[in-house]
Amino acid sequence: MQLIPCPWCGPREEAEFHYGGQAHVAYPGDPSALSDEEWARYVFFRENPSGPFAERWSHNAGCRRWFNAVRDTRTHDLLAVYRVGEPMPEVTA
Amino acid sequence: MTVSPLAAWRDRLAALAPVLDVAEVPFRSQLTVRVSDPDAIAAMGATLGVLFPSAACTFTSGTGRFGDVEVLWLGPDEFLVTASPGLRVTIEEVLRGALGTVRGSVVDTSAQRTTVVLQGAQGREVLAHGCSVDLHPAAAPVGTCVQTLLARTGIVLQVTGEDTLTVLVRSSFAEYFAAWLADACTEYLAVP
Amino acid sequence: MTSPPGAHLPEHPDFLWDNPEPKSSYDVVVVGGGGHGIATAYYLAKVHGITNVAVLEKGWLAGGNMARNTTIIRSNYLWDESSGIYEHSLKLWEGLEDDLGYPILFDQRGVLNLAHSLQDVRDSVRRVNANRLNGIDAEWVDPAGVKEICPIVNTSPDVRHPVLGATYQPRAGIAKHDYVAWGYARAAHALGVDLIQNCEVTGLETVQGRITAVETSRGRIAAGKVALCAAGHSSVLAKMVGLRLPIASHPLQALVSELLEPVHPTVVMSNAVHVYVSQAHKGELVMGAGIDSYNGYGQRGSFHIIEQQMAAALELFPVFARAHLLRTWAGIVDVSPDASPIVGLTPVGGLYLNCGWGTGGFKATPGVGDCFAHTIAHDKPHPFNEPFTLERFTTGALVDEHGAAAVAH
Amino acid sequence: MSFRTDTGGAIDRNTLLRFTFNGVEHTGHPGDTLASALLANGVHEIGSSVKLGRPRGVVAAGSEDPTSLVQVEAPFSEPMLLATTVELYDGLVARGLAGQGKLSSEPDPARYDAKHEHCDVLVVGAGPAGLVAALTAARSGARVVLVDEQNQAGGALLGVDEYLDDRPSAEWVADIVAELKSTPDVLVLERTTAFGMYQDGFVLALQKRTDHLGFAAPASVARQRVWRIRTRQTVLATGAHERPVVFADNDRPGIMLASSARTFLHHYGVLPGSRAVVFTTNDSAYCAAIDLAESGVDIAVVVDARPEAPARLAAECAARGIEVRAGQLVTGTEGPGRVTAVQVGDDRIACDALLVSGGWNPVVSLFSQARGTLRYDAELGAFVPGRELATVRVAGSATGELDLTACTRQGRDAGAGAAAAAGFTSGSQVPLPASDSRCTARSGLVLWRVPGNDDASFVDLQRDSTVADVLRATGAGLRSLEHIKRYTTIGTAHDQGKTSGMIAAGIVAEALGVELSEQRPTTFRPPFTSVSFAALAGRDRGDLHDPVRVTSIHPWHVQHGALFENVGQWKRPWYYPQPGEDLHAAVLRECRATRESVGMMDGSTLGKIDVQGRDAGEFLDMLYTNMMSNLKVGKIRYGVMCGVDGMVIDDGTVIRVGEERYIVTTTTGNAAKVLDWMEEWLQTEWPHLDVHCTSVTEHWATIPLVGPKSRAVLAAVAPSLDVSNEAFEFMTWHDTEVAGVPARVCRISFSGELAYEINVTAWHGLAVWEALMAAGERYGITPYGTETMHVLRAEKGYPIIGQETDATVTPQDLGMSWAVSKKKPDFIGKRSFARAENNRSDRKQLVGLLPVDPAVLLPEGSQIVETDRLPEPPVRMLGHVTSSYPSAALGRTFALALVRSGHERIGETLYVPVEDSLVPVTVTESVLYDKEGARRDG
Repeated sequence: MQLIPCPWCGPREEAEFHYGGQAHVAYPGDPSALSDEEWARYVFFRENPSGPFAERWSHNAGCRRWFNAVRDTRTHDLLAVYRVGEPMPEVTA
Repeated sequence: MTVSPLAAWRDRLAALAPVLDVAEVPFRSQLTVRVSDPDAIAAMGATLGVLFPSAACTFTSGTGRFGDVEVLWLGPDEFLVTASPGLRVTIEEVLRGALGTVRGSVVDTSAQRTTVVLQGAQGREVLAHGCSVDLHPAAAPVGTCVQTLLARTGIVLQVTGEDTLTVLVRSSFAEYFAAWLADACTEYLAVP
Repeated sequence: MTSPPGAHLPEHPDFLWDNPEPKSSYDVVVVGGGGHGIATAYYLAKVHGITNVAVLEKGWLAGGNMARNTTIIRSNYLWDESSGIYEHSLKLWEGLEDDLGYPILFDQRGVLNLAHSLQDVRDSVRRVNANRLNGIDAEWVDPAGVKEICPIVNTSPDVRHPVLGATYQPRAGIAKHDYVAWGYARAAHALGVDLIQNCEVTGLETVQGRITAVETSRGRIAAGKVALCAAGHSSVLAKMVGLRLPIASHPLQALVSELLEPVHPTVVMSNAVHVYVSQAHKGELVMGAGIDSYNGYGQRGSFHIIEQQMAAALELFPVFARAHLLRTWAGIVDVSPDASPIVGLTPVGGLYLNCGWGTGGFKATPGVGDCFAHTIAHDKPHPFNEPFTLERFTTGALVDEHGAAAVAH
Repeated sequence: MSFRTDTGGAIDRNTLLRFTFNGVEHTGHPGDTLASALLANGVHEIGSSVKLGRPRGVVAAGSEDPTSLVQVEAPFSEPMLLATTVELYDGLVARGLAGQGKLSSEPDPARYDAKHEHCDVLVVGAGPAGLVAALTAARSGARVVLVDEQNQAGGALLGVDEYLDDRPSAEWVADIVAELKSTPDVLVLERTTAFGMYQDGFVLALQKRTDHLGFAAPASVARQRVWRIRTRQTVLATGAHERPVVFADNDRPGIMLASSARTFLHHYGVLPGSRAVVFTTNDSAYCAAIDLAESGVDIAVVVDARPEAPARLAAECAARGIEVRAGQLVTGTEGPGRVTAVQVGDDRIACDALLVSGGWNPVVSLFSQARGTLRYDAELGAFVPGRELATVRVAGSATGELDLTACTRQGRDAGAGAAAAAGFTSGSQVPLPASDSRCTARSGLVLWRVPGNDDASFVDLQRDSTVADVLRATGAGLRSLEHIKRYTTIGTAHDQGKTSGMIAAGIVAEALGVELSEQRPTTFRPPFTSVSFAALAGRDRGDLHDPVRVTSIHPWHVQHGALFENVGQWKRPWYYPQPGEDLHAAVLRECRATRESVGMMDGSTLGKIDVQGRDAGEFLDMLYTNMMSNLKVGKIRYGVMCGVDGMVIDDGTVIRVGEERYIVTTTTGNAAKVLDWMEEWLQTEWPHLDVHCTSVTEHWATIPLVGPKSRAVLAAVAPSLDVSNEAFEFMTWHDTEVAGVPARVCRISFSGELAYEINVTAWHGLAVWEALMAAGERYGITPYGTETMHVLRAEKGYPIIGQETDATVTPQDLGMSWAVSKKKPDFIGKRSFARAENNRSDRKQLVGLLPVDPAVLLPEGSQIVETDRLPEPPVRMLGHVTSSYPSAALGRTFALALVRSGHERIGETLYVPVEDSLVPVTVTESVLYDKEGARRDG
């Protein structure tokens, strides 16, 4: 079980968190201007790397805040956490 | 006329003494406040006679025109103001006034959660059976306030005294919480 | 003392396969030496006469999900598209032992899918009716019927999530996964397929939109066609040709107990309480847990998932209280947005894709092996995998099997 | 004959314990394990092997033993325990197993629990290295947890009679344990096995708390506890397991690891036999030979596989008249059961015990689970920890170090290092003890097997897997240890290959002609030793399995005989049967009463979310398919929510409380999901929006009051409220007092009838409910449950999310295009409506179905076909029945269904296969009752 450092509450058990998949996938400015392919990309297609992955977590059972994390999907090591709106920090896996 | 979520549990909770003195403190006034503007936070605090907590996972308390009031940190822009029963309408108005036109919200959530006070030297031990947060006095000193899980329910846990813990639990989960607590005390009752 | 039932599994044969050096070129290179990859190679050779085939495996043959699943085989999926390919697979399972000449221990002991809420019951009845009209054996059984089929299930109405009934597929069952994989591997090898282990694909070479070779940890291998059968690693491979896939790789955990005298005659699955369990041939209880929520390639999950699963299992099977957890492990499942696979052609000429099976991969092994081989040989989808295109995510023609596969398998 | 020594051992000789094994009564002492007590009684045959049925005995003294599998029968039946780890108690009943146990059919009465523990330094293993590590860390002021699987600390010291600093090692151990136990914030857990090591310092340990008490175990004390330990630093002092050497017929009872025989002697006062042969590849077994000889065992010979025996130890043997043969091997044994003789070269040597040492395997399981890499140590013939991890240190013989002082030095360094890494400066130094040990295990010969009859040379004694099996596997073309493990099943049994795994790897490497350093060992998987399912389930069973959520009115429902439906975690009244009524009868009555007079239900479980802020309207416009920002204060609107894929995910009402404030309701099952959904969008996509959402689900009790007489009932309890149709219009709300309690009353209807929804704080819910019951008595007010609610809404064609929808249904499919805004530039899901698939004419659409025979009730979940005869499968299906009820209002049965091109098929006859028949049905609009909406205003 991972110990996830909530940017506000500090490290808490994974069971308190909700996973939100890839981070930095912005809702399109004007969906109606997108082709079906482009829209499908937004709806269904996500990065799925083996290695560092910028992803979203919500501290559901705690402060209920969403935040971003870079986690190595091979080791599950959390390399960085950062708040929504902040740029993804440089990390070394 | 009014019934609190754990009214039917009063005797069963009382029977957990001497391990823990457990009692529901019903009908507390509780207001959920969402605000991040420092001036508005200061104004709200001034109105209540209590400084809002500035540190995450803590609560503050103070006494003012509404008597003893506590402000619990629930999130970076979220607080729970708790006070004696009967004040929820007034406090809501006063807080709304203090908030003014600043971005934020005040919601009466008094009946959303009920309050249970656990008193006794073994309180932290008993909760450690279901709570993954470190409750060691060094890690969770008096003044700590965490939202976390206890077994299969969410709770707000306040460390209100050296040997006193206050748990706020959603009303619909209150009976589960009480049942869990009573069960957790079984062994402590049997083996003093 | 006599030896207990299940003590004797059939011996593996004295010879399985060679370990050849890769040739410089093959007609078809199958990337991924799991069950799907090996089965695909076997059907390419056997059905289509394409024998100049290599299966490249970065680790040891069939050591990924094939070695890690809970071996449940069934075809009682909701939608026509799914029941088509899974039922095709089940029919192949029924003849597979003879086909491969290998004792795969396919045991049609039936599968119960329990319903615990009124909506579960509606959904289950709906699926049973759809199955029957699709020619799949399926029954709705009431709690008494559940008890009759599997006496150790707690069907008391007083439990937290009482059993309100179940769907039952008698032809479903379990098989022995290593035996299946090795049966396919031995047969493929005998037909001339090269099984190449410790050979990791590091690049896919294309010329003018057509695949020409694979780069590997053991050098470049030219290929007329390349078929990806890499389950959880599909995204990483597809990215080598700039192809993005709508799949996420998640840990999926499973566990076994020690060997126990037979108590559990069938397979029981419960989506609502996140349990599926059978008792394998040697007597061990085999259980699967829910999928861990996060992406992960680490072949390990979080232990609280297993603790929750145990609590649920004991509610259903009180007699398991003093069984012991002997071993836990995790696989990497490739989950698609509609819990259905992606099998077919890609925008790259000569490159074929088979992924997104999530928790359904093992039971699909013969079916998808056959259909994928057909797709590769004819450069055209087999009718059974035609609905499972990558394009469906653009058109919206999803095959949403979450109801059938959300947790379970 | 007794094999108990006259003195020694950590047993209480003054107390006799009676126990029964395989039907025979024996005695033992407190401090015994079942294994030591059996050996003391001369019982070596414990069970038999799983495949071949060969007798199996005791090979090792601890949890690594591969063979002594027993079923405990009393006090409670438990399968597959090792006799070496079952502590003896009075009245124990057990039997030997043939590799397979039996589950009790009786419910397990024991309690189990779990506890979270946090520490700076966790030390696993209370042997010499672990004790020093723990004490060093404790003296630094760190929070320390020390776990050890045995019932007392000491580890390997328990199995020897050595002196540390010129006093018995037990005293040295006791002093350290005493200091640890008296140090604040130090927790010493005996009988506690760390069985799993996970991410971020998460270690799971199983404590056996009352097993050793047998019948005296108090029922109120959890029998076993799972400790969920979160530590910053870990010291693994997990020790080493002795490994055997494989030779022909090496599986007989009486063949035991040399160090285990020594443990049985020193810890339990038990001799392994009368006359023993010792077979070793290293020095350590000499001490077993000497100690046993001094305790009266006739040591027939020490067979040392090395070309030369160690001079000093050989001399010590000679002094005791023990023959030592160097450069020789044990090549076979004789039976029939327990060993009676061994073959050494050409000599047959009679004996009743054969003590074997093939060297030592560091216990690296937890280190490997923590993702530590392993390295092959050729001198030791074993995999040892490679590079240290940032938070995991290894000390003592778990590193491959076998000298005691060196092990304790490692312990001290590891303890200090771990404490320092956790931020603590070291306290006073723990002195390292000097040992008088004569035997070290270094300078051994690595020997996996003695050539001989491969078919009877057992590598895995529990799986009956032999050298021949290994060679057959390599001959079959297998190269990977993982394949060979699966081919031979070596290492897959109860012991998970603790003593056999390394040997199997060695034999494979020899067979393939490769270096072991090139082989990857098979993965060590949790748990280290087996853990009962019940221990893992802990207290999350029975009433505590899954929280039951109840409303404030729940006690009333219970009192009035409601049957309940589980909806998520909620218990909702399903229906309120009166004597003699079944579901249908009760629901027909509840429906009729409601449509004809007045009914009410507990709607408190509906999700309620307070949405506030300047941009609340804009926000809700994005979440709902229809427009919410133009809703007037005081008004209510029904809304539908879709996912980005355009499929319906929830619905409910939106009421506008103020210019900047709305309250939205969700379905019961989706309350948390919808709030999460809102927060996700607000926080991650639109943080600029001035909106805050707060759950008020449980703050409010909600009571729909439904039926033509609802107005009269409401008027009676809300005297200050003008309930006239003009003053209180449909889809508006008013704040008032109901039964003297502040209330918000909404005029909404999910039944087509005149209806009000009364909201009061949950504290008042029960009182207001009772007041409504009283006020409605003259109208025969009838409480109804979810089933009646479902029927009433179905008669009006209103869908239930999750029943009419299944994540493939759009608002248009539900006939709700009216609720999909054409004006709004965007809302979540809108773009998906433009996809090809959404615009097919043959989408499945919600319609009503009327069975041609009005008495026929279609089973929910039935499929729908086009023809009155079924063709061969696969049959084309047009859709399915989502809801189906007998209707009091319609005087017949009816159903709702999703049907391909359903809206175009109205009036058509379709067929529903039910059992073996095809039931003809007429497709209708989904609204079947009061199509004109005449009843809405009462």
